[in-house]
Amino acid sequence: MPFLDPAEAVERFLEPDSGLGVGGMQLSAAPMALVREVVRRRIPVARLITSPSASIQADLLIAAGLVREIVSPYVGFEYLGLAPGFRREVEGGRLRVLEIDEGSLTHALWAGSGGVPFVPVPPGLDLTDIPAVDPEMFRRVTDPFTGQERWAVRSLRPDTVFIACAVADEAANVAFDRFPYTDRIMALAARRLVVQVEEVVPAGALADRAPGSTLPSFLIDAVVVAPGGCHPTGFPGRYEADDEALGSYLRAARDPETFGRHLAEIVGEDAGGER
Amino acid sequence: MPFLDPAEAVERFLEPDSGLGVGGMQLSAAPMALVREVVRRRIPVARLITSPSASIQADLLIAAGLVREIVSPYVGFEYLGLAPGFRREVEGGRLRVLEIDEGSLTHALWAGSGGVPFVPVPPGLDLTDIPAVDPEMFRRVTDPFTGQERWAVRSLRPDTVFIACAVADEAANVAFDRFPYTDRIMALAARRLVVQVEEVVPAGALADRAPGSTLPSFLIDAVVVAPGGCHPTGFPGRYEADDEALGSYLRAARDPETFGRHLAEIVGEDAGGER
Amino acid sequence: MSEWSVTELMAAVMSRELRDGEVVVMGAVPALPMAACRLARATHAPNLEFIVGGSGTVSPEPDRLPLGSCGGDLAPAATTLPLPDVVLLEGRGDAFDVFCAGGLQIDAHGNCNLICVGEWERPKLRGPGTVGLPFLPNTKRSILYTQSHTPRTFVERVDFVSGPGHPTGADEDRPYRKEGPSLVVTPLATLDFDDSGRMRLRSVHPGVAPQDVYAATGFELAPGPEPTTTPPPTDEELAVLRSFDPDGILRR
Amino acid sequence: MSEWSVTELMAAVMSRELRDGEVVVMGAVPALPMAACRLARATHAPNLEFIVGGSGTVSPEPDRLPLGSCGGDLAPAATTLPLPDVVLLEGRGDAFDVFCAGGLQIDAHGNCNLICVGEWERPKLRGPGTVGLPFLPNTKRSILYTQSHTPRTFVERVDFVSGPGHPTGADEDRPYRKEGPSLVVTPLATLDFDDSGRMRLRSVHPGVAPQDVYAATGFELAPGPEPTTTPPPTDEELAVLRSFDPDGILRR
Repeated sequence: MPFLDPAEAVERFLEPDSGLGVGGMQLSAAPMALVREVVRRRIPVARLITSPSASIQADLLIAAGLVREIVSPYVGFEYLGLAPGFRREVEGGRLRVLEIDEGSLTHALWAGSGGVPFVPVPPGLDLTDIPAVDPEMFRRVTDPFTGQERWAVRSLRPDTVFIACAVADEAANVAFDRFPYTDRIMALAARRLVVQVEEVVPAGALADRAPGSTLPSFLIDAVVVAPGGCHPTGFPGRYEADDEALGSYLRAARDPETFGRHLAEIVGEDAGGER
Repeated sequence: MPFLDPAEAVERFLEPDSGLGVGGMQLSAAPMALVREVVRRRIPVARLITSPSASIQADLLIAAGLVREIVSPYVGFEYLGLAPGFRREVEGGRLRVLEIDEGSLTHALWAGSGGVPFVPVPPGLDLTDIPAVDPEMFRRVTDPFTGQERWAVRSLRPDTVFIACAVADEAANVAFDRFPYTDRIMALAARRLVVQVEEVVPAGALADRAPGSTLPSFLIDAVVVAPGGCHPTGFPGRYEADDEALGSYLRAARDPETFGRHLAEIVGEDAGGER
Repeated sequence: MSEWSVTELMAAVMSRELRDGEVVVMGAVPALPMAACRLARATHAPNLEFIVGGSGTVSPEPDRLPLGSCGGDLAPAATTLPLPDVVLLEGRGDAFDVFCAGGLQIDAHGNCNLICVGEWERPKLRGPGTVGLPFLPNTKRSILYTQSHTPRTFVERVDFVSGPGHPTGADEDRPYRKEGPSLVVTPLATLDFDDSGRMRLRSVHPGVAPQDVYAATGFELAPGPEPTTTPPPTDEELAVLRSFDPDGILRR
Repeated sequence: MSEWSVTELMAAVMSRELRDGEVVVMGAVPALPMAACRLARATHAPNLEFIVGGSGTVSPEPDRLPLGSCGGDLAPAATTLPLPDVVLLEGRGDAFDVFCAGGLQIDAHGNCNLICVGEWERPKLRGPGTVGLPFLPNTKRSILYTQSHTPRTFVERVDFVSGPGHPTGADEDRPYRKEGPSLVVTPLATLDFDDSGRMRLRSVHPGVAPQDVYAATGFELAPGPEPTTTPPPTDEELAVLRSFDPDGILRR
């Protein structure tokens, strides 16, 4: 029975103080129905791993004080501005950042999905200050073919991954619609995978989808049906980001006090709406 | 003008004595219109790189005496038997084999497409005799995170890659139909890429295809329109492998003399049919 | 009881070895393992899933068994994985449960060889190559099968290890191993492995004597319990197998 | 000549810098570089292609400029690359020609910083993170742009290098570098780099004096040829820009 409520899915598949990967890029496809459930239950996350560009799915967990360290190339709100929770916690010295770039993160997830322990990074990163400040993720390795030293990134396998997909069929296979972002490779690297979907289609309805735009049910621990569940981010082809709601969040999250009230509203959002 | 005849494409984009990657898995989607052109012109190949399971697209070039060394996890004819040219040339000591497995080959192409110089291989290969006989592709590397030694595979970037796709649009973007095999990642690793297609569709007709099932024109040096051009292998969803024609090849290729006559027939096959 | 072919019996034996909920991977010439998986799904393992070789199709159920592993006759399937993803998951090590494989040679410890007979540098017989066999230890266990039970196929030690079996004493420093090969299925018998990882006879197929198996095996099988007779396919099993094998691929 | 906004001028300037047949990549908040690419395609570079951030869409031409880089308003496009493939090709180094990027800080040698102002361990301002900027040297060249030309943005040396610029003397052992940043476009001016890789003033926008630029720049610009006045967008350029910007995103 892989179809579960958000509450059941989060309770069964997210261990307190474990590693959590969250999908969604910029202001699209954030698995908010699941993230809000984590906040509701106040489950502490030892390490939050994001896509190359996270927004509210990371900032909300951080602002709620649930995240001990983060591996992320970007937490922000794109055209709406910086991430208030992330800023406040990092500037206050309360959140450890494992600095990483888009390429190294993507390759680290690729490696985690394939039993590959590390990947030597391509040129470019070596010219930045990033690897030097992150010995957890980056170490020097000697290329055995050339003898040259270069940086390598450690592989990542999140204990649990939450992503949002467009549809599940009745057999709990899921499909992406337009943009798989890095959510699909993060899903392949997951030890436990929970997928939030917009709708359910009959068994067999995904047979014509291209390989690479689906994930088979045997890789998935739970499917959560949550139409509109990426709100206030958008789901490409279905609904756009709700800039007004995001703006309310940004204003509220600047201040811990207003944030407390806002949080209560936010986590109440799915109370009756989903499933 | 990326739409070219097979002859023009091969002449312009395959240098004599360079590295050639050929797509197609088992008895499907071998880019035979292009491969036959190489045989017709007797262009020597310094290194042939195949998909994880090649058949006649590799054996024909080998039997014709055009290949100096090969990087391939499999050359055979699946349910039709072993590869006669490959067997004869390897058993005769005339073809150097860079022994590799499916996983390492796929990862080596992934690495080549990403500027990643090598990849530590996942568990399993270390328990075989393969890496020890292939110091060109495999070396020992020290994992900088654990200090453990393990095998690494060198990245691969073929000088030229030939693959077969289903369709090209008029702007020379191409799309796979059902199975991308490893052809898509081999294409990303190519320095020069020639794609053989079954048909051409109007510009914009690929816009609904899933990301990962297409390749944009800017990665492609030439598109060759060759309906049926994978014969005698099949093209999934369009035509099946021609077991009779493959059987004729297998019988003829056992003997250099009968092979010479057969070769003349084979390379004549496209003479009038394609563009 | 109906007439059956030895390949149908092999399919039934392999099917019975599979458990509900498992995920099975297979390579080239998939008709036999695919028949076993479909039979298992139709009987005791409805939630078993299987991935067919280079196609990456997940549990396809075409009208007839395919000869090849990469052709269009494997579509449609409920989902399909791109081959590079199958490769990743094979390396990940906890995605797949059972690997169905074979070899030009299979040895006393279940090592497989698809590379060469004789010296690698100048082989007497060059095989096709190893494809995915190095990933054998990354599934929980593997089922080996071959249509050729002869002393040339079953050797004390393969000439080249291209698919790892059970570790032997000399290999105890090998860094990684799960359960290893659990069963070997041939036209004569089923075999398994003792605690030291050496192959032994488990059952002989109807009409085959243990001596026939010993004579066809190029090494001394480990002692074990008295071999039984392999239960032949039941009428139900045959009916299922033939429902998707109208061409009689399993009866050739 | 029509009225134009400074962002429209910036789009025209960036467009003129692009060449036919080039492939351009861009990141978050893509309206400006996307407008530049579409303008270039409509005028002098019909075969230019561009990839929009995390969406991976190739040269999408929606009815209106998007605010975001990952939304559904970027579809349809003739083709779309999965983001992991964009990342691979950025690493490959010969797939893309131009990277359009910016930063919280940009320094005298074109280094960019999206990580932090102040010490990394305890920053005065924590930025969002570097995303793809480490790949800047892997395209043939880059075009830097910012809406903020102030001494806080334009600093002698960034507090943290998250996107590499031109090497300085001390960095000469850096192992890899292509052309580096070729142009910097701001609301006040266009700037480029001298042979030592130090930024200098190329042109001031209409109504801006060179002294305004010097005062807004937190380091001494290298000497160079007499700065010209940036040619404003032509009527044709404005007509093209407004054809896909009915919402006036570039005029805000």
